[in-house]
Amino acid sequence: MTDAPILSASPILSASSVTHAFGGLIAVDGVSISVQRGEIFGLIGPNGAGKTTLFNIMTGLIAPNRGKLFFEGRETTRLPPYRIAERGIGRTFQNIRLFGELSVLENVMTGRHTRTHSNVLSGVLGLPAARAEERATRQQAMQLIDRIGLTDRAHVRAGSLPYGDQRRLEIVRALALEPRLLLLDEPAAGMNTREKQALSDFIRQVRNQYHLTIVIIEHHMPLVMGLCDRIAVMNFGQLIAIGVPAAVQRNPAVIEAYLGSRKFVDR
Amino acid sequence: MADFLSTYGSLIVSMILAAMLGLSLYLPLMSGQLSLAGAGFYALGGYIAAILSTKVFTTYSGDLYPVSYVLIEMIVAGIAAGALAVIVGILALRLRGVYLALATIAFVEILRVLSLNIDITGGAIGIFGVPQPFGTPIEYLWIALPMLLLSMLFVYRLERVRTGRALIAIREDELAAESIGINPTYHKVLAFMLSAILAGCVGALSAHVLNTWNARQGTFDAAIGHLAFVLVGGSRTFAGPVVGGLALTLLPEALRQLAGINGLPPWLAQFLREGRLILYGLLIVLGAINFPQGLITPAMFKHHRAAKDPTT
Amino acid sequence: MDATLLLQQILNGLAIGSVFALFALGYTLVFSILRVINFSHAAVFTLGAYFTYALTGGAFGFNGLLANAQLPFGLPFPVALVLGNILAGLTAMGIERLAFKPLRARGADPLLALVSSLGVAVVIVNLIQYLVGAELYTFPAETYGALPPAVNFGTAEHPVQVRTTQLIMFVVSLVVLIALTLFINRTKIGTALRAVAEDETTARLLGIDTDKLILLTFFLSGFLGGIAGTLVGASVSISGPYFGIAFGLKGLAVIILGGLGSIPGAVVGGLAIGLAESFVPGQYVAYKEAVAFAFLFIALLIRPQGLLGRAVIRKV
Amino acid sequence: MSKQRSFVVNLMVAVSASALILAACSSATTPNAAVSPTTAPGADAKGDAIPIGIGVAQTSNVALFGQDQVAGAKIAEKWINDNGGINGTPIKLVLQDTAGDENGAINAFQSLINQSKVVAIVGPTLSQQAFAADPIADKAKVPVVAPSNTAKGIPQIGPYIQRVSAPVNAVAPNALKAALKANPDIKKVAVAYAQNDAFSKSETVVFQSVVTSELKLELVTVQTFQTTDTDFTTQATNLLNAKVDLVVISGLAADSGNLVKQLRDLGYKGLIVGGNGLNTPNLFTVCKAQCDGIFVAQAYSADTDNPVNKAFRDAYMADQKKTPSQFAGQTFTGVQVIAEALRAVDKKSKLSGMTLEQIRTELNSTLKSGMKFTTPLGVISFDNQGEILQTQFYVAQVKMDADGKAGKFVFLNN
Repeated sequence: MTDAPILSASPILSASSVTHAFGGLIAVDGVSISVQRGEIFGLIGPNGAGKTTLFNIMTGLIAPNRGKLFFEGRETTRLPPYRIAERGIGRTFQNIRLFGELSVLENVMTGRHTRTHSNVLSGVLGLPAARAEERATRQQAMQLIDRIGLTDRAHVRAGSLPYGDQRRLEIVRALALEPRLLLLDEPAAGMNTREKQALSDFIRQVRNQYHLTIVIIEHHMPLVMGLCDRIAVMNFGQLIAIGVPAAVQRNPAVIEAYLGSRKFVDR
Repeated sequence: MADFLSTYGSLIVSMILAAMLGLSLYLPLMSGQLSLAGAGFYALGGYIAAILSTKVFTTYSGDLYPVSYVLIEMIVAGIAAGALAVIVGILALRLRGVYLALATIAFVEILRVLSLNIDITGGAIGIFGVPQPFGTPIEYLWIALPMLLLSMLFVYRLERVRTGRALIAIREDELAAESIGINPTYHKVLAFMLSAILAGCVGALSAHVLNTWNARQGTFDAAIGHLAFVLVGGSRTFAGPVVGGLALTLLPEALRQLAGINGLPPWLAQFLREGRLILYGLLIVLGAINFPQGLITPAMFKHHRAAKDPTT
Repeated sequence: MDATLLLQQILNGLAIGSVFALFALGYTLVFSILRVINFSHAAVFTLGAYFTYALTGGAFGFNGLLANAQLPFGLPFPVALVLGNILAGLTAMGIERLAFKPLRARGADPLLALVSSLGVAVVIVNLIQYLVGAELYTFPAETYGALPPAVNFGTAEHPVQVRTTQLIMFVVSLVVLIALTLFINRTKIGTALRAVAEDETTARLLGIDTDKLILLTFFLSGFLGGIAGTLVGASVSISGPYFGIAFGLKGLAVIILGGLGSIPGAVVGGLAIGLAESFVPGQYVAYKEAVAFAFLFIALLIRPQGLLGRAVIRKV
Repeated sequence: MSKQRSFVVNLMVAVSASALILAACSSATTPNAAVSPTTAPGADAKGDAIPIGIGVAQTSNVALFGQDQVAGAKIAEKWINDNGGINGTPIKLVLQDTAGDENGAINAFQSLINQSKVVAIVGPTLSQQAFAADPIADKAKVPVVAPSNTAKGIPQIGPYIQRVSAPVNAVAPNALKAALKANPDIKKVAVAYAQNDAFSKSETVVFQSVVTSELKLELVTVQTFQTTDTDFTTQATNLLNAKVDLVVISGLAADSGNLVKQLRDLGYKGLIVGGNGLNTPNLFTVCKAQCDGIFVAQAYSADTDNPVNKAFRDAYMADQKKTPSQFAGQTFTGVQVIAEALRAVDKKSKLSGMTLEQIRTELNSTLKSGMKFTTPLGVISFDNQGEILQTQFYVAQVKMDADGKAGKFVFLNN
């Protein structure tokens, strides 16, 4: 049921022995992962396993205490988040982080920041190049908004959208920067089964259409198992298993981690 | 009418200058940065204009100081303030929230003490005899009004283009903005610099309007006043600081005029005359409480915008 | 000579620094609970001094509505100090009700509290001026009884003179600081106060009446600010309605330097700025005003959360 | 809060704001509705009072002086009207608060000039304000008599500006000479001044040059402070460590008084000379018994022996229960010279027959004509630039009662 992943020899993203501690608490402990170009890669584990911290390290929001990160073969370890985004990594957040006071359209247009170049003066003065760029940006953003069916709400404040729409909008905003790697942090949280299915389809679609690589943190097992090509499992900051879904599901360490923490809730 | 203009010319001009100072504080606030450094750049601009016009541009024909010189002073002041802002901004904009506000206050105080101590700024007396480009105060509107309109237009446009959206994105959620590729430091410094340029230009013009310039112009009090313009007027749309600046400058003078109305009971007239600042303070409190969003909110414009926008 | 000068400067710095600390504590208490800066604190500082002056039986001047007013009795200074500043504390409670609570109730931007409390400060300062004029008021010479004007901590050849009022300032500040620390660390209300400062929502869930605690905080803040004002007023003089304004600004520097919301930070910050100012060499005394702020600016660049503030972890 | 309500409320605010503005405009025209700009106020059939503007700081942190100035002006108004006004027509003071800032001064002056149509203005309180507001009056050809602007350059602002406040270089040196007379052994001198006060800054320059150039004394240290300061331990310690025989202080009453108090507390035994800012009984409430012995150069003495000063002093004492200060005396003088010059103008040609512009111009040229006025400051006149020509200056020494509750300036013969 999954599309064949477009695997290439070199990984698009690799982390080697990445470690990060908050005070005394080791949130990510010597994690090494390679994500292949084109795959949908699941990252699962009980709450507090360090998944989001790993995302934050990958996107530069947190600097790792140890270890290195590479994106498309170039090191990104100490780059600030905006540089990493410029390189082509987009992300969403566990607790939605939209620009609440901006409209839906403006949110997505802002997502195209790295793909546009007009400066403050040419923009304010409305020079022809800046105008053309602004028009193109608007068009491209509207196309993305079309995809999630929010066309008629393009001018609504993003903060006033219902929860599910906000989740989708956040994905679309990340897509607007034309990433080659998209990191989704619990995109299906708070959605019902039907919505989850639709989201799953949507993720697969955009992967195929834009030739994306996607890393997804998700708790909902059926979604993860159905969507992902490979899955990595984290517990207490460490990577305890990695492999195709079926193999991971049978891994005793994984079962132990979920049962032990009693947090394996099928949401 | 002529009578009205000659009485209130200075007031009207100072209201417009205040509106621009409100806008100047609004610019960094667009990116979520509460900076009170504007008062310092305002002071700097004033000193530059006062020094240039009394010591450098001293040869001109005719009674009036050429308007073109004033414009040159404003450009010099804007450039100097902008350059200083980049340096201060890179240092200070790593700070957030109240810490930033207080660090910028520290900057304002340091500038003030400096201006009291160095010779070129004239110490406590300051610089006086700043030449006049116009015969009457109201004529300053020839410069001040276009300047206000241009800066309003600038901010209006800014809010609708790439750079402005990036600023607002930083205000709304800095982390999310960073993770879609917006460089927060660059944009914060940019907004800080634009704010300083505006404040510097306003300072340069103010030195002429006030005829004199001294260390009491750019102070903590002034900075807090500018903040009040923005918060009372509304901090979510550029119209807020403009209205706030106009209204809060007018208010004490309007109260002064109320005292002059014939037929008031003497105690009331006396209260309005000597206690008008009590009322002023009270109105600020009530304004803040009753209009937590400020007098002007984006919602007030949204009706029109939604109705007019063809893409809807 | 050098040793005595050093000792002299340390003593000077500690005396004024302890008042800075006392005053800044009032700011920081409110900040720790509400996360807002109370701009009317400097006005309460002034008000405390005026209240105490009136209670000692001091007469007012010839300007203002209450020209020549004088209470028919005069309390001894220590009693007036306590009573007058209880009044200052009550005023601060009133300010909370007028300028802070309505904003909280509406969930307004915390910055707005800056403006509303600023408005209150304008009202208080101008009300004082309207009622009792802009004159200077000085506590009578016999305020401290028959104490000598200064005490020598050095030798006859190498005097280290400290004014008695400075010592009193230091001692009273110290006593109040210790009392406050005990109150916060050892009493049930103190614990609740810390709980609210830590996390208001949780504290509310635990059944703590945050509203009452906020009032109490304002009372303490006003009381401390008022005491600071009175001590300075008694040491020098109450120089009119704008008496507290310079302190207001410096107090901000103190709390930022110490770390916002940190009680030990306010004390350390106060003493640090007091000492820093007293060590400004004679030829640079013109720049003394800038010392606190230069200090602050540099300190913030090195340690953005202040000396004793907790690092703000960016929540992702 | 619903959007609708906020809109309605905003609208209400907008309406009430415009109401305020309207009120402002209407009041701008009502009081003088009958008087067109070209008709003199005295020209009305009923012989309306002649308006003289008083634009001083009634609020803000300089109100201490402004209040005293208002008191002096009000006594002058009564005194002049009791003595027949302007040949039968009374004068009327119009007060406008300048507050302590430049904008306030400008607004107050505009209001006095255009709205109250005053014939002349006495004010503002601070020199910095004068630099902002005086050019406006000068341009409108309204005479200004500055009661307390002593900084350099004030009369030079324009032909319509004069002052009754003697510039610092005229007053300051006398006190130093008196101190030297009291103790001829003085060798080492220290100077302290309020750095943020225009007057003190000008004055200290004069003091310092007199100390070094004229008196050939050693200037050991210069200390600065702010008028808003209350704690002077640093300065006092520095002054003590400099081991000087004389400390010269330029500042305002509050800060200087505090400095004196702290200096004396810490054991300073030498002489103290105070600048003109110390020339007010307000000083006594600050340093009390420790004020004793300070030399202060004065442009006004309450003991000046002439009937005008006697009338002024008696009225002031009855009103305020203390001896008048220089601020009150100079403001009284400001109003008085305007009134007397008006009388002179009126004698030449009736004021009622002149336009307001003519009255203002005539008044100004009469003031500058060298006409002599016998005032509380002694006999004074103005030079053609508007600078005061004052014949008498005074040096007083502060004499406090033993309990420090009351004190006075005892004038020395020099």
